[in-house]
Amino acid sequence: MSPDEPIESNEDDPSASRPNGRSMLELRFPSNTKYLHMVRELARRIAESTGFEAAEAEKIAMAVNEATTNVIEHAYHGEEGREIEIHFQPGGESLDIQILHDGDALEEVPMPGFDLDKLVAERRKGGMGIYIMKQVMDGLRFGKAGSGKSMCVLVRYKRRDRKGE
Amino acid sequence: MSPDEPIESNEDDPSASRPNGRSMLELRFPSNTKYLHMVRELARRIAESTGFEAAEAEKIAMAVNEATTNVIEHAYHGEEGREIEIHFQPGGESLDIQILHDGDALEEVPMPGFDLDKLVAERRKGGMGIYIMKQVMDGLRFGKAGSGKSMCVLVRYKRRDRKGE
Amino acid sequence: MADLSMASERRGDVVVIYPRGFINAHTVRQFEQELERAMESGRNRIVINGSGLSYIASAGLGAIMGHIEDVRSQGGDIRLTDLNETVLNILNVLGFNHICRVFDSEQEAVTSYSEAASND
Amino acid sequence: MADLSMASERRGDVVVIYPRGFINAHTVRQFEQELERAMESGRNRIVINGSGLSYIASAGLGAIMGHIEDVRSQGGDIRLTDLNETVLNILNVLGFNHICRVFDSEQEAVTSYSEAASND
Ligand SMILES: Nc1ncnc2c1ncn2[C@@H]1O[C@H](COP(=O)(O)OP(=O)(O)O)[C@@H](O)[C@H]1O
Ligand SMILES: Nc1ncnc2c1ncn2[C@@H]1O[C@H](COP(=O)(O)OP(=O)(O)O)[C@@H](O)[C@H]1O
Repeated sequence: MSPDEPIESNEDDPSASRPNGRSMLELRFPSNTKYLHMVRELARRIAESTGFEAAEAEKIAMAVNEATTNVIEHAYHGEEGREIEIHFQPGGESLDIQILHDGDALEEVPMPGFDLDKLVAERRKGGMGIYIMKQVMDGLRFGKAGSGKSMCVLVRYKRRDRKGE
Repeated sequence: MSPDEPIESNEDDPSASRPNGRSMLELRFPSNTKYLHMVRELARRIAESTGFEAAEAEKIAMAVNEATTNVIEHAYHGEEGREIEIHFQPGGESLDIQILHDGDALEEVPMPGFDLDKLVAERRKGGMGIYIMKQVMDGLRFGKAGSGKSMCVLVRYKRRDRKGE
Repeated sequence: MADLSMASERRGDVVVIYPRGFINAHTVRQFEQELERAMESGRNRIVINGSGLSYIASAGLGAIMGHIEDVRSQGGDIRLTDLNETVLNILNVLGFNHICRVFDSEQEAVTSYSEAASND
Repeated sequence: MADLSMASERRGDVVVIYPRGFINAHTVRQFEQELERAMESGRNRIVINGSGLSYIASAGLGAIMGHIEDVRSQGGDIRLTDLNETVLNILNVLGFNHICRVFDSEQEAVTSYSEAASND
């Protein structure tokens, strides 16, 4: 952190992270696409409340929406009523978001190459979600949480927007 | 339930309630008024997603906002970073909302009388929250949850709006 | 990010306050300060134009309630105009329209003060 | 409650589709059906007017992507207009503007079809 770009400490909320690392901003909901909009709006507002500009918060919301859609469609194969948890961990320098589920897991970030023309030529209706997450977030990771659940972790730093991306 | 006013079952989401009675639509967040707006909007969207008209959902959101404000201001005396949980239990006939906390508890619904002129004459800046909750919800209850936490329970029936209030 | 921003303008001896955003327990101090600023500068004829107000919680109505007797004792009032459905809703639930006069346009709200200016 | 509603209008041989709300994995079938309806009735010159569109997720762009080659092979296209910042944002992130032409007004989007009508 460079000293000439101080983090505005009044934008942090350390109370939203607990000593044991568990987040205190958590949403639990059943796998159903009807909740996607609610989740997106919640993510947007949490990003705003924890110090991101409106345009940045929109991008974070966009990534959370894509990640949650993947959990419903790929991890749970569209099955409704399965459990999804989202933990938001706002810190001084970043907002970390974990999306947890008990469905099929991804071990690592897939799709190294992204070729929109190829997707179009193949008449594909998808294949953009992971790329979007990578583009708009600073970190994307798949793995297992301590609880044994599978998770997708999204990280966004606060300083990025100060530098003009 | 009268047979001529069937509940539209496609508006229900039984998956949001679990057999053990725990809700699968839950939000956990730290006591801080900066999250009130987010909570209100979430409540509004959940009410809409679970089958309430926009105007009804606004009223439910209004009640949740008042109840959550009371938890922050009275149960936690404005102390920040304490834990608040909201459980939404959408059912076929109602939406039940529990607001849980570890602060000072109310055992029963206070304030039998409501006299706005008196509040004005006394230059009071409050005293309306509980009355609002009673007016816009079908049920209001204070008590202890199984977990030992204190709670405020708000209930709103779906049929009410069909009759024109 | 701007949960609430406040602006105000003078229309003769009436001050019109324009809250933009929402008024709840988080933002109410800002709203109350704007009311207090008007009162301290001797402007007790207040109109709140709610065209930019998405909603007001009881905390916000409390700010009006806590000051309305004082402005009235100075020959002023707090009057409301341009309220959306959500705001009208909470006023109705509380019967707040018995406390505060509500108008359909800023023009009406502002001129309502000159109509009854005899006891000023 | 209305997450997405669809309307469409004919402007000569161009069909303009007006999605109102948001397009995500929950609502995308409605949007896709409107595209398919236009195509099935032989209207392959499609304009999507996004003035009522709050946002579109990758699922919604997928519906465009999945059909654009087919309408093009029929001498048509899918062109976009009146997009808000949020929608432009996701297009930029993906480079979707290389795939789809984006206009500032419906008029421009509609007339763009007659300009290049020679190969129709
Ligand atoms: N949470 C997940 N669990 C399992 N597989 C996943 C998950 N997320 C993504 N995938 C796999 O990665 C692929 C690429 O995902 P994405 O880029 O979002 O495109 P799309 O979801 O539109 O196919 C998916 O098709 C799926 O096979
Ligand atoms: N969750 C709560 N815990 C403890 N006391 C409460 C709680 N909610 C309300 N109260 C008490 O009930 C009173 C009335 O509440 P309310 O009608 O919401 O008005 P206000 O909060 O503006 O005072 C409060 O002043 C407080 O003393």
